[in-house]
Amino acid sequence: MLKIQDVVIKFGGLCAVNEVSMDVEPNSITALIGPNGAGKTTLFNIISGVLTPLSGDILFAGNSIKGFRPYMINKTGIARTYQNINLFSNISVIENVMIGQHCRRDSNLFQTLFRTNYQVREEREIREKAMEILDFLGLAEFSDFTAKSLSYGNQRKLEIARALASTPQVLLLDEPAAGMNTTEKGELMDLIRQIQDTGVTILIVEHDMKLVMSLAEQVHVMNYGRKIAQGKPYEVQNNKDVIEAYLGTE
Amino acid sequence: MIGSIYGLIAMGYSLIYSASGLLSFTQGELLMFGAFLGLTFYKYANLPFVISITLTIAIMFMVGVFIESFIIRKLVKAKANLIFIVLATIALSIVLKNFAMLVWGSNVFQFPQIFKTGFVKIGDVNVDPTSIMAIVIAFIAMLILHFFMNKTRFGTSMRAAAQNPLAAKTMAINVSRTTYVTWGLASALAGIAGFLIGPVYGVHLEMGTMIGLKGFAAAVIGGYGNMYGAIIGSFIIGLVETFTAAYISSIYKDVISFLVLIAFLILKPRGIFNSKVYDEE
Amino acid sequence: MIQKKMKYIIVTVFLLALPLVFIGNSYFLLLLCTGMIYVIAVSGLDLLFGYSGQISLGHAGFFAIGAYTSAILSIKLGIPVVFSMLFAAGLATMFAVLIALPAARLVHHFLALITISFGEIVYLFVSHADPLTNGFSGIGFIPSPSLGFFVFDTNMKYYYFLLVIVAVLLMFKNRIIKSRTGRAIIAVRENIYASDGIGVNVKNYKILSFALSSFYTGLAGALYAHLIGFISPESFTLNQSIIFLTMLLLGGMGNFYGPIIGALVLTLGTEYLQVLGNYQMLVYGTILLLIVVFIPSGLIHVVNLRNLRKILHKRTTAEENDDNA
Amino acid sequence: MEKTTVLKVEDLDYKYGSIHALRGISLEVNEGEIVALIGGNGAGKTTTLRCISGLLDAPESGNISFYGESIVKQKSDKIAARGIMQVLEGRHIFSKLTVKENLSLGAFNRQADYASTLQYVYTLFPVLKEREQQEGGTLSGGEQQMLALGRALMSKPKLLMMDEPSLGLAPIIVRNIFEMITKINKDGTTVLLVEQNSKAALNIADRGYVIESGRIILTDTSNNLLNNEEVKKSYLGEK
Repeated sequence: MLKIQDVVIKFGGLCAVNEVSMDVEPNSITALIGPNGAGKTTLFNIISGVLTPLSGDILFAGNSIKGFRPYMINKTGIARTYQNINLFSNISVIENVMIGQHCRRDSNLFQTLFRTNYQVREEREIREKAMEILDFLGLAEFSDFTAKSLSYGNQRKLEIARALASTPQVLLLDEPAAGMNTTEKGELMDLIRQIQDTGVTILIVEHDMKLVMSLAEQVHVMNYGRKIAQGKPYEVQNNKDVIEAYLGTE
Repeated sequence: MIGSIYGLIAMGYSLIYSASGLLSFTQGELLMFGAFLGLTFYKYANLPFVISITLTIAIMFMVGVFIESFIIRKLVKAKANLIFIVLATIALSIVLKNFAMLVWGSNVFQFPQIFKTGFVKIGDVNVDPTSIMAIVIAFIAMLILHFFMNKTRFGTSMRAAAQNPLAAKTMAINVSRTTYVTWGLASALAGIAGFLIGPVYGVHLEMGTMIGLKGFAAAVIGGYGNMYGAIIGSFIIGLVETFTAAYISSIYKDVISFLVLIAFLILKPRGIFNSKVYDEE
Repeated sequence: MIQKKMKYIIVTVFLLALPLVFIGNSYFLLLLCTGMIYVIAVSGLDLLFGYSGQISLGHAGFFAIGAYTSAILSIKLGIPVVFSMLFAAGLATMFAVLIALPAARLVHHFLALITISFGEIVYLFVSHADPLTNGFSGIGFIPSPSLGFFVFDTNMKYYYFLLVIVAVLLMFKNRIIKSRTGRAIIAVRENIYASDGIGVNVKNYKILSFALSSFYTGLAGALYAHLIGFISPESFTLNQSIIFLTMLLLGGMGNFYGPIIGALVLTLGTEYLQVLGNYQMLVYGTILLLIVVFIPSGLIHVVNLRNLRKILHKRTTAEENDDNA
Repeated sequence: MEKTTVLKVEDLDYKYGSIHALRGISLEVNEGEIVALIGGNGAGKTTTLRCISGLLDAPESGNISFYGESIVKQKSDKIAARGIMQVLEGRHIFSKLTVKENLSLGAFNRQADYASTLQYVYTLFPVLKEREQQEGGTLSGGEQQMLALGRALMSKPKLLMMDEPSLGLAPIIVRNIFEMITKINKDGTTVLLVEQNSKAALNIADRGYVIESGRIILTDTSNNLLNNEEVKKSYLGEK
């Protein structure tokens, strides 16, 4: 589904991501773990087009998406959430999700100015679909609240809702459980599984080991911009390098 | 001559920018204000030159401190959008200009001659001694500022606070104090510039607007937020203008300066040195 | 729904009847017309600053391009005024795109600066390009617009002419805002990274809002030229750009009613403050400063219309959000 | 012997707008101790430290006292001047200033024994002396962390607070930094350490607090925490 090949990126001499490769299988949940500063978010930024790698390639469904701007990447079918929440905070929850559908709709300025039937119908569809997604995530009751008035946990959910609105094939989740308590984390895990059930491939960066180990089918471990291990959760947990670099040594 | 005046203004912009990441549109009007203050002290109160300029500097410093403490800080505290702060400085410049009109009227004032002789001969060229004095004083002001910023403890703490206010706070540095001192200094620089340019070009309400914008252009060309770049940028703008006036037409010297500014903003927005200009970074 | 319709009818009747009260008071009608032209110009600025979050301190430039182009075309080439106006607005739009292409990437204060420079260049151009613009003496005897044989040559007729244009333009503005396009523009204002990440081509929408905005302001400029019949450079200085901004901020930006309130209040208000004479700009400056520091969201939020309406109509929150989007 | 309490945090509540970041944090640091505060990303560790050092607005409720005196509404520069020095997450050195200027700013409010303190810092981190005239930004990550630590020590703090000192550093350098923290502690500085690398932190700490969703959920001696099943599972990655 998503194939990362020997990707390299440098920030002022420092190699933030160094020849990292990984495969993400269709409809799987794949986790990316590693200590802070290991290059996980940087890799996310590369996949989603915020950064362009110096060398290497990123293939999505067999086609290179290297050098695409983020909005193009979104259109090809990859959506993401952000570690430090990036919502449209002064507008309503439902409008956030409506904007999420931007790349899947096509009414233009003239249809808008003259409110053609097409535009009116599209507008209704956008609203209905946004409501459906909010329902799915349990945010329907907040649809008219401003995004910034939501609780932290709900803001994270809204990020997911907005990403889902673009009907992605691959969903990148950057630390979705950060700042959540145990109950909220449990709900989040269920939610991620449900999203997978709709046929979406999920790549997740997360620090919470419990969540990663119980959700992920495949785990990749990064340290120092390099990939140091990959495998099934239990394989990774018993990997010497991983214990040394991340999980902690005796 | 005009280059060194732009230099003083441009340094003011750079100081404020590096300390607060803000653009103050008041520099030009502060220059005008300084010129009027100087005029009042020197011509009407008949104070000696040195005392007049010192008083002007002192008052302008206070004006800068006042602006920071009562307007800018309020907005920053309220987490106002950057653009509102920019707007506030624009509003302030309008208020300053019209306040000056209220006090001094809208006539053009002649600054009395400071030197007895009309001209000094350097080689074959006649040079106005006032201009020479302006350049010398501007130069001295820049040197003092350089020394203050680099060699004194308070100057170092100002640079530190400008670079990384968070870290500076953990160092027992009173960041709000370094910030208002910065605004004070920027305002004082504009005041000196006004005082120096007054005797050469006359003192009037509109004198600051163009100089302010061009000083800003100079700061941009030099790399916004870089004091030394600002000085170089000023001389570039000064030269461009002099040449345009001499070879093309003095009407278009302002147009050309703006075109140079726009060209720089578009083609080389980081200036000769470096600074952040894009929205998406 | 019925109440909503009633409201529209009442407002329409009021607006249609308003000039009848002032028959004979041509000056007041002129003022009202000027106010409406400002409503258009400021609504345009609102599309840019209020909705897409990009500042412009050069809107007097677009206003000038609109005014001069239409005046020159109608006088020198004899093009019918309605067409010269549209052409003028189109030219203003073109300039806006040219500016926005490189400038839309710049951060706020640099954008402020580049738009100031643009405004100043336009001002300097119209002041000095004598063969075309007649320099500081200005252009006079600008013809009134006409439709067929009907000429809008009195302030009363012009008022109705403007009323239709304002209504159409405001309706368009409202439609844009409540559409996919409008939401993308708002997204750009709210969060550039997230917009880009969710499929909004940030640069295109920034340019689009510049274009839309200057179309409004350019058209307002043309309407102004043909209303007053005389234009000279001094109406198009940086001060004019600041007046637009003050109106927008006073009324409240990113809001349907904000520009209307701001433009009308300031036009009528400052006219009655004529006694201030030279100190008019001092008043503007002070107002702007006070708004920015104390009520950055503008009058509209002080006289919170939403709350008022909630009490009057008990409408659902959903509709309110709709109105405020 | 009764230990002196250096820092006492009681029932601290903090909100960033609508986000309730801290919900009643209480903790104590006694003289001479190393205390570790551990927890996942977003749990509230950094917020706690910044509340103590006055970098944030005043908290909703709760009290912070330093040697018995409340410091809860004081400004950051006053708090730093009292002797609470914080090494920020991500180091935050002044990258355009030289190493020496950086260090001298650490001693901004005390000049008396400047020379001897500088000597002490240079003996701890000889590499800083070598790089004295270099700009801070040109140092490597590990050197920057040393500079940040050295800069904090220049003020001879009574309480040193470190936020994620191991962030983005190679294991060998982390070990080095942690050894230095132990040494500084032996030389008489009390330390409050915030870490995600829970194991490394608990290994050098006397006591630890575990924070989750803005609450302290567990506190004990380091040894007990290291052997606690729940902690092992959630934070040490063991089964």
